[in-house]
Amino acid sequence: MTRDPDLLLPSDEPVMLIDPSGEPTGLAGFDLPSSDVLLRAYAAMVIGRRLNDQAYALVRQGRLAVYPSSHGQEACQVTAAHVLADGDWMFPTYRDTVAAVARGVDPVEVLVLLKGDWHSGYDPYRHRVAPQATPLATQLLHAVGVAQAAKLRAEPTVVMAMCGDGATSEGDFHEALNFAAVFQAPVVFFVQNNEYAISVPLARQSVAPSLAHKGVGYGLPGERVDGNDTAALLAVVGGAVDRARAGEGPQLVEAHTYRMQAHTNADDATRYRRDAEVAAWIERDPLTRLETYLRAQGVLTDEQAAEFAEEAERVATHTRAGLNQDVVPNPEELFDYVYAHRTPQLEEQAALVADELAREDA
Amino acid sequence: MTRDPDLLLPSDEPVMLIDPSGEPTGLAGFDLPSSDVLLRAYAAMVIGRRLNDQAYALVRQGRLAVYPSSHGQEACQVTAAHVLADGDWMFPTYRDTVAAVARGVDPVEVLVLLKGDWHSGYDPYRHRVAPQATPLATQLLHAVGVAQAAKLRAEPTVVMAMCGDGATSEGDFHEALNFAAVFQAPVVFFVQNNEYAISVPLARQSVAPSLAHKGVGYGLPGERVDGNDTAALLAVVGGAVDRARAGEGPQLVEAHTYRMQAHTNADDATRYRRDAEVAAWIERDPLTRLETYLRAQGVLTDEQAAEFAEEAERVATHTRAGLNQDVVPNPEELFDYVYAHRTPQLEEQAALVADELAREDA
Amino acid sequence: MTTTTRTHEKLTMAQALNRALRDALAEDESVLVFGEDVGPLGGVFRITDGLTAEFGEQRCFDTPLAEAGIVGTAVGMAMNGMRPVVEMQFDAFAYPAFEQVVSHAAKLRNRTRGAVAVPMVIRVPYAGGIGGVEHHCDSSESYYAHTPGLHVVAPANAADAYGLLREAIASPDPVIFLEPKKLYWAKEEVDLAAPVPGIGSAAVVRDGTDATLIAYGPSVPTALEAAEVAAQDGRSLQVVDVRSIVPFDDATVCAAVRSTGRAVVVAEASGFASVSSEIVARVTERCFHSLAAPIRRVTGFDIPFPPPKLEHFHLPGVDRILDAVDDLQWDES
Amino acid sequence: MTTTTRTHEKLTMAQALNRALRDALAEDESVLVFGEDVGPLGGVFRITDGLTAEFGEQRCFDTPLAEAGIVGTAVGMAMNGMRPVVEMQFDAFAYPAFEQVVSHAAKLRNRTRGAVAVPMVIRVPYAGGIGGVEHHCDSSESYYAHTPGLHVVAPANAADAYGLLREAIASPDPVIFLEPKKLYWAKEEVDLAAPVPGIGSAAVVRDGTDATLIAYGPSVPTALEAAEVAAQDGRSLQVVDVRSIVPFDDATVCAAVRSTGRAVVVAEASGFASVSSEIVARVTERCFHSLAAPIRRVTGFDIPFPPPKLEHFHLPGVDRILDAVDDLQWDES
Ligand SMILES: Cc1ncc(C[n+]2csc(CCOP(=O)(O)OP(=O)(O)O)c2C)c(N)n1
Ligand SMILES: Cc1ncc(C[n+]2csc(CCOP(=O)(O)OP(=O)(O)O)c2C)c(N)n1
Ligand SMILES: [Mg+2]
Ligand SMILES: [Mg+2]
Repeated sequence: MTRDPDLLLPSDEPVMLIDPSGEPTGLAGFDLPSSDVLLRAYAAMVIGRRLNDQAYALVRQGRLAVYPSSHGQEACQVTAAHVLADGDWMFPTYRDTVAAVARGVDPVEVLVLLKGDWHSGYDPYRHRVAPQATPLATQLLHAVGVAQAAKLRAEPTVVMAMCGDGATSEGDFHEALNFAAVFQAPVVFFVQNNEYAISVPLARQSVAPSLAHKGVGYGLPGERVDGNDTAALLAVVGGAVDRARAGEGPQLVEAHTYRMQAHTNADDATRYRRDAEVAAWIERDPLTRLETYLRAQGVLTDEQAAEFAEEAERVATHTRAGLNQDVVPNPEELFDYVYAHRTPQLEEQAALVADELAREDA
Repeated sequence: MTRDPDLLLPSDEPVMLIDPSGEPTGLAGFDLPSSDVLLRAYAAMVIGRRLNDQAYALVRQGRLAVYPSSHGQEACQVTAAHVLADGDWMFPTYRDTVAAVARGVDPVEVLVLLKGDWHSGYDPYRHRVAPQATPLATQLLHAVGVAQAAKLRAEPTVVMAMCGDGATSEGDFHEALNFAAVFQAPVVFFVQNNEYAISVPLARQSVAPSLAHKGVGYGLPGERVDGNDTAALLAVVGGAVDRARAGEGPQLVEAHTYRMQAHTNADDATRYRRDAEVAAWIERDPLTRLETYLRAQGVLTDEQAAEFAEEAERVATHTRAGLNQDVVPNPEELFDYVYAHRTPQLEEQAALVADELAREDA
Repeated sequence: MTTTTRTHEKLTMAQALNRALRDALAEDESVLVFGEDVGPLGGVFRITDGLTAEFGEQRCFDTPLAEAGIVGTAVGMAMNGMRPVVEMQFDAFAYPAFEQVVSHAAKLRNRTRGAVAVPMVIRVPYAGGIGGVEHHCDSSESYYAHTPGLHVVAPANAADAYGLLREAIASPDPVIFLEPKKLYWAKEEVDLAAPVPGIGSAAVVRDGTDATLIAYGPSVPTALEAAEVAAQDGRSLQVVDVRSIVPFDDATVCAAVRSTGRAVVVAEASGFASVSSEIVARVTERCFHSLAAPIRRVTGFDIPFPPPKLEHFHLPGVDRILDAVDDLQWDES
Repeated sequence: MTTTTRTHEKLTMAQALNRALRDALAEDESVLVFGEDVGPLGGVFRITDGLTAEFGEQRCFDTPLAEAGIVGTAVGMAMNGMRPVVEMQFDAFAYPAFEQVVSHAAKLRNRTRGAVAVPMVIRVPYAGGIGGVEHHCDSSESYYAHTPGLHVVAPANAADAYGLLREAIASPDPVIFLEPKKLYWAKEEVDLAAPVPGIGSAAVVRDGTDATLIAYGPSVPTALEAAEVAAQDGRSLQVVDVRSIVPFDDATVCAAVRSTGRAVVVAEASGFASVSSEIVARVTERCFHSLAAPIRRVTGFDIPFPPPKLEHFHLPGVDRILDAVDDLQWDES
């Protein structure tokens, strides 16, 4: 732990290791991740992109109520998962479906929330992925608690606590970073700054030099990274995870990226931003950038690209099939998880529903 | 407004213009306040110290329930008031009795809260002093609202928003600074870092390089100042007020000071800090420091010192007399200020009490 | 529920609310509208649509994303001459502002012995029935109704929405304004020039002689529907729209209940320690000897709001209301 | 209320609570105690006195000053195998944590279809009667009791304080543990080895035949005192200590009320939309035909908690309780 502000402040510009045209920047101080690691990330991003677009389509088909897509943010999504070890934890938001999937959760289970069958569709302990958080920034505190509990038991767990740019304005963001810093809890706060909180642009959210500049105010290092550069993300976020695991405390990483689609399908982004702005970001697409680099390096072949696309298609098909399955909801379950055991009052209420159903059937 | 982090970060050490032995430090970049201004501040500090000690005594005598003393923080208290213009607002906490008094509020009215007659004893509009805040950091948001309302009407109001070191951990602190920065509201956030939040030392509250380092994370300048150096406080806090009034936005000032007494009379500080620590701070007493300087400058004479002491005695006598007055509380009032007009339900409830009282009298 | 026909228009509740905001902004310079996405977007429900364009960024604007921040700055603005109208995006997202609402908006007048008024409106898109995911369908009225210092109102139709919102903005006290989401898009005749229903007044919205249904907000149309069905079965149900939860209109509600001698309270919120408990308690206290049977409640269960596919089991529906009416000990009377 | 005499000790409620924490920390490694000033200081009420010294800084520690932070990290710790017991310094200072309590502690189990349990205890020094300044004497039980997913308990004596706190810490669910401040220093015989009163069970703490007083927490001693005074006037009042607000013990409370046919609910909190409304509503629903008169409430008024010099006008006292009992239509029966 250091209190030297110079070591806590972010670099002047977001860290970029591969530029938008796919060229390595040669930035000093950071190692380019290995080809293996990048290729694995790329494969997951192809799946992620396909999944984003599949889910979006499923809303139109009425199989999902709504979908907050991470189209354009796949480099961040995949990085959040790939830098973690098995015993680590991830705390995703509603937008981080692809991150949860990249960590191993079945997309059909992830999408249960937006399908409307239940509030969360997977067992958080199985892959150590917390339920996707809807109330903004609230999960960051849970992440600190999970990390601190592990630390107290001397387990090597690191926790990836995710949120958006808008969420950094919430009081819980502040309290989470401060608790983590004071406890020296092994948490990485990973902010995907995609320039918008629904309709509100970053400039209305914060006038700080960058969101990463918030770190120093808690005594934890803040760093910023090009959020569409997978290599830089893996290096910076991965480095933060390594340091947290080594007992060097929490870190804040701000990834500069862009929400290519509307907030959700229910949103009309033309009300608050211009097409030209969106178009400019297409140039910075994280998949294209990594693909160009990997092909230039001779690491990615046409055969592999085709394999990845096939695998992505398999995931999409599996997701479609899963979501086309109509689950018959059981109202009895409404009373089963409120407490470990139903209270007498809940027994009465469940009986009322059972009675109504019995009469309907009769 | 700037976003250059170099201009938002505090100086390496707290600004000090007069050192603990009363010598000017000659620090570049700041003007020493004029003798008049310093003398006026000194006079108010003498009153403040007397009032602190008087109030403390009144608790022992059972006239006040409790008193959170600012003994040792009088330089901060007086500065907070003296840098403001008439149309400005002050948002004090429970510990800022002396600041409210230095702004013109009758100490007897201020102490109504701790005497227990009502939750607040003065009209906030009269001196533009908000009721002393008990829930920590919550008042900072009100301060931003007051400032922003004035700004929207193009009034030249500046708002002094006060809190302690502990309060900086609350979510409302974060939200207030961010709203102020985004709105560019004319607020000065003045944190009296007195090293403790009840029993909790600063090191358990924050591991940041300083609390002033929080400013950059919101895009507002943070500065730190020796909180027992009246000259430095007047220069730094006064400068922040001037900049806010000039439309240059909000600022955060952290004053390094010390709570010389227990949190309140109800607290037992020996449980968490050692006498030696307290003793070391006696050397840095803000009154002694300023007195030494003013006497060395030939600005403060024995006669004046005697006058100030007399005036302080008058204030203490007035306070004692006021608090010795037993106010007969009128229970009817319980129902009068809940809303602008009593609801039918409150009418019924008031009638019940009136009936009880009538029967008691009968 | 009769509307006169002078200056009437066909409006959805969403449009009526938008109109109320617009008229208030136009009439009173001190009215400000702010919150999350209420500016250029016009709010996620479009209630503030067009207000920034019409009145400028100074009067209707987006804030940083922080609910305590929104309510807290509104309190400060109200202290300093403004009349803020803020939006909480969905019910459960008002909870981060709870301390500011309960300890400050509600108590500042009392704290200062009447010196400081806090005229402000907190608009809350409210309750369920729209298939929303978790946190988007809470019924939070009981938290606010239990807090002295707040007025709490919930319109059930477009006309009341317009009138009550105008009244709320004009009120010298803080008002929690609950907007039943599922009624946002229902179109109705609205007479914008009609006398505004005072905060504090309930309305008998359907006459009936056998039993009284007491409802508010999203449950009023359900209660009316139930009364319609009951009528076909030859049972005459009166429906009272509470409209103003705080202050509560004891006179109207009790007179209604006394006239029938039987009552069912209908509300979406979980029943335990709720506004519906209060209605049962206070009406029973006042009308005990007029009651032929204990007052029944048809409310949401004491469970977190269910996922979309299950919400219809939870929400008070016509059948459940009619079951409760059947339960009012008709044989014994 | 009989205590057996085996391993009894004379303890204040504060000491009993301290003992419960100590015993839980000693028996279960996963129990953690944290909050504001609970470490070396031992809490402003000294409930955690000596725990850091005995169990070390890892088990009982001070946090930064932020209530949402405290509850939110506790939720995370509970997700990850711990049993946190956190302290909110005073009732009203728990409000900043409201969202974390209501949307997370209360709902995580349900959200995850039972996969994630959140065993944690939120201790709240509670209610008035100690001459505290504003924000230090709120009665906040209704907010929590209305929230599905939380257990809410309030002991009224040292023995129950010990037993209920042990039970709360052992509970697989989050428990709001309300500690009546004014009873902290009352000394009583406590049998630490006595069977623990289960969460969910009320107790008849005084037998009586004419009417039933239903109370909890700080109002129980007041109700007992009222019963004592009434006895001298020849009226026999039964007293029920609700003890567990959620889950509520309908069986015990209703049996008691049926046995007398009359009841008064006593609680410090403002009455409107409160736990006392719920008790009136549910007992009336269940016992309607056993009631000779409507159930009365003696509660705090619908006003912010008063300043110290006025609190005695607000709090339910013996006289007001006896007035309500007198009001139970004795002539007509
Ligand atoms: C406490 C809270 N307030 C409001 C909302 C409504 N809401 C959902 S998403 C959103 C914008 C979030 O923006 P950001 O944090 O940047 O994440 P992004 O959606 O861009 O990924 C808002 C306001 C919420 N979910 N929680
Ligand atoms: C929201 C809230 N939580 C807890 C408290 C209880 N409390 C009163 S003063 C205090 C310590 C405050 O420390 P600091 O902000 O440093 O101010 P100081 O007392 O040192 O002036 C605490 C925890 C409170 N008043 N408000
Ligand atoms: Mg965003
Ligand atoms: Mg302090």
